[in-house]
Amino acid sequence: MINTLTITLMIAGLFFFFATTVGVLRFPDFYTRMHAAGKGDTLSSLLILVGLAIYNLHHISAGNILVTIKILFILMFIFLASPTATHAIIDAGYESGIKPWGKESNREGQDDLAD
Amino acid sequence: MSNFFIATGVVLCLFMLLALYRTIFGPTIIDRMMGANIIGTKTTVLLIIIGTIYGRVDMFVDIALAYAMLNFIVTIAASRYFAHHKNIRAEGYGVLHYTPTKEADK
Amino acid sequence: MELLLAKYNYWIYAVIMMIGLYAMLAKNNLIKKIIGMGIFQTGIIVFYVSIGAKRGGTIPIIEHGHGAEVHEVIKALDYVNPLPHVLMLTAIVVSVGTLGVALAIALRIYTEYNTLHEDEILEKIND
Amino acid sequence: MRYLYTFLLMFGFWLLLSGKFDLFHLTLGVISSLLVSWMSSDLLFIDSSKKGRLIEVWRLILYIPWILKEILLSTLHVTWLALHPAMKEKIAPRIVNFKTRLQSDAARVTLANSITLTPGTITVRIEGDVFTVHALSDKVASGLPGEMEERIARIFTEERP
Amino acid sequence: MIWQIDIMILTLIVICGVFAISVKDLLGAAVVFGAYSFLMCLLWTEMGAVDVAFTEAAVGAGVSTVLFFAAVHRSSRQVKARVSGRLLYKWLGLVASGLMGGVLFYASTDFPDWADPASPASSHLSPHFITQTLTETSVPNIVTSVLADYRGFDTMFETAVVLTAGLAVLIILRLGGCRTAGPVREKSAAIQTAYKDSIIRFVTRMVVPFMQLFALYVIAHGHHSPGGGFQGGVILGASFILLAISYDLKMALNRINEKAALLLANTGVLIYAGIGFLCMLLGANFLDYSILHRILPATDEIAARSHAMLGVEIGVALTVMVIVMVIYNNIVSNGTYEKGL
Repeated sequence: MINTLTITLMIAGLFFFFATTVGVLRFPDFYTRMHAAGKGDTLSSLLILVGLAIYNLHHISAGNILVTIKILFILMFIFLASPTATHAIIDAGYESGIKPWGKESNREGQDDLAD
Repeated sequence: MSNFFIATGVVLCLFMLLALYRTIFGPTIIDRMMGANIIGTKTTVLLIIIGTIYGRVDMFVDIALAYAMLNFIVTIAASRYFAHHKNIRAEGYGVLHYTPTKEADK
Repeated sequence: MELLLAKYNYWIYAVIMMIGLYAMLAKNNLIKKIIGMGIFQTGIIVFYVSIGAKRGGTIPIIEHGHGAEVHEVIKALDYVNPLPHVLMLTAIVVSVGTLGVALAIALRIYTEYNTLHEDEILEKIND
Repeated sequence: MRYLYTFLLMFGFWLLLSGKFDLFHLTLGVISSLLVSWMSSDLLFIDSSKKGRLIEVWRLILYIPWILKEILLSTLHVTWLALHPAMKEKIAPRIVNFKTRLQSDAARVTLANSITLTPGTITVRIEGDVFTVHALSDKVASGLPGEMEERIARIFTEERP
Repeated sequence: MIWQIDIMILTLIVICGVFAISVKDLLGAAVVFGAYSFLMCLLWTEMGAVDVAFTEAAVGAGVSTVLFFAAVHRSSRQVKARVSGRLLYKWLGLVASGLMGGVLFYASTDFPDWADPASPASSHLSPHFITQTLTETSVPNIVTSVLADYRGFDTMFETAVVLTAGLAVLIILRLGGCRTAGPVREKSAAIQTAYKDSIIRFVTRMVVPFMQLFALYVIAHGHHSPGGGFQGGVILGASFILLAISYDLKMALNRINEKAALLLANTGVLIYAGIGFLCMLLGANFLDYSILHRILPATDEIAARSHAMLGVEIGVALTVMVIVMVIYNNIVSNGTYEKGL
């Protein structure tokens, strides 16, 4: 029972990680890529870590419950830090004056940034 | 069950390889930072998975927590760099190029 | 496959050290040289930690072990070798010290010569 | 007063982390919590006068399930976009500005992080009262700030203007 | 050891290493080097070296990347494309690294197989440490007991090396005239609300106390779980660095100014050496902690060793914390303490 739940959660997490990575590779500019990176990562970490936390409750004891709480604490930290990091990076990009990619605007100023 | 965790770990490593493409080939420095950030999140998860494979997660959660904290610091530091330089291109010496004062040399 | 498994770590540490040495010798930029130094250091650490690995060994923290009342027999084969870990742990912390000193020297050179490139620095010294 | 609050919070956190309840480790915990509350109690609680913080925290916990649901929707949306073959036709990225009525820092940060976590929107910056948000498509851009601001205003008991 | 993950990560590491030195943008190179450190941390965990992984997570992934950013911030970011006169160096580098690599590859045929339990390194000294640590010191974490007790002499001088590195950074950056404006004594840098980037500052304020408590926990529980003085010290220092990054340098300096910092660093080494000399005073060898049961209340010889190790770790943590801060503060402001990242 616990094993099935863990496997389901982790496979779902892996799927979202996959989508994140594909999104990061495919989206046209870094604003949109950040949408993929910021969101998929948070949810898939959540799924995988919750799966592991549940698996950890296989043998219920005081120590294991504490470890589960610690894993949940890591999750909380990720939920606080990950949007902030996303915001910080995208603010840096906005600060440097790069226009977001759009349908009407042509893509000048994007390609010549390669170093 | 252990085999499943190992398979998960290997798959996560493959995803890292894809994210590494962004880290290495950019095109902008922001993309690199994003790639590094993704690798960092995956590492946090992978640390706990390795702990589960060893069967001693209680020893690995501390590392993952420290890891998440320091990953955050790195991202903030990088973004502050741009708050000062306002330039994501590598050419030129940056806008706020630091010039040494004459009295500093004496 | 067996050969690959048995020697892969040693090959990779050699490759990492080659990368580091090449960067330290051939790169023009001082910060690149410092990155090469960091890579060289990690190559050595890979070697040491690989030596400490043990098939079937768990992490070097004794399970259920608190207080002297634990009388179960501890077998050395059950735990990986802790000695390389100790040596490398201090080495990593010292490496942040050396990194700091190296970056400080690079900054000092930058204040003096206004460049981080070796050829320009050499030119300015010879002038 | 804020020293006491910080100390209690830190000691609770220590108990969670430590998991060893013998006298020796508890003493170490008390010493560490005292040290931290001496070093940085001015960081956690700036306005120590404010009442009702516990209620805010409780309502914030009640807010979590809703935001989790939103995150799930958001990720499904972005996943669908990322895997769509004609992705570039589907997205219409744009930058949206809107004014907020939230006053306190905590409320604003909660709003900003919630926006970042939900469908197709990322908070770029806060300047004065104005949020700058990058939105992935027109659909999500039109719905800002919407229900989320309502909920957060309720958590932090901010009156309507 | 988990060989599947081992092979994957080693391959990733080589890719990362090659590109870290070939990216034509110093900031980008620093970011790639940061990713390289992330992978290293995974490699250590996978081989069971949890303490090394912890140190790498704190030092490699966190502090050294920030140091690179600081240095690039103070100097320039550009890498010159190609210089004609450097061809000689290129060939020299290729030949030298090729030679070294050839020798190392040749030597690798003589090494025992990876993860062989009967390899010479694992069969002489370490079985004693593994089997005796509980009965002799009552410390379950073997790495801590070897670090602070069996090889305590070594660790003391490592700490001294770290202190020396911090002082060297001070001397190098201040060389040739005093460019400091003296210790900063402004009270204006108290925390205010309503800054421009209030999100980062708010989150920083929430995170830093927990980070500091976590660091103290790591120091105190180094006996039972991975961690100890080095790791905890680095995380403590990193928490002050986070303050200095998201507010400004003066804010961090108001909390611990330079004079207090250096005093603390020296105190750290003194605590370590002092415990050693205390053992000598009581008639035992230098750093032979078991004699301390005479002055510590309610301890026998074994518990005395365990408690003395904690004292030693605290000394190490003080030094490392301060030195990490001093190195960051000086590099980011080029020795002037004026304006940070």
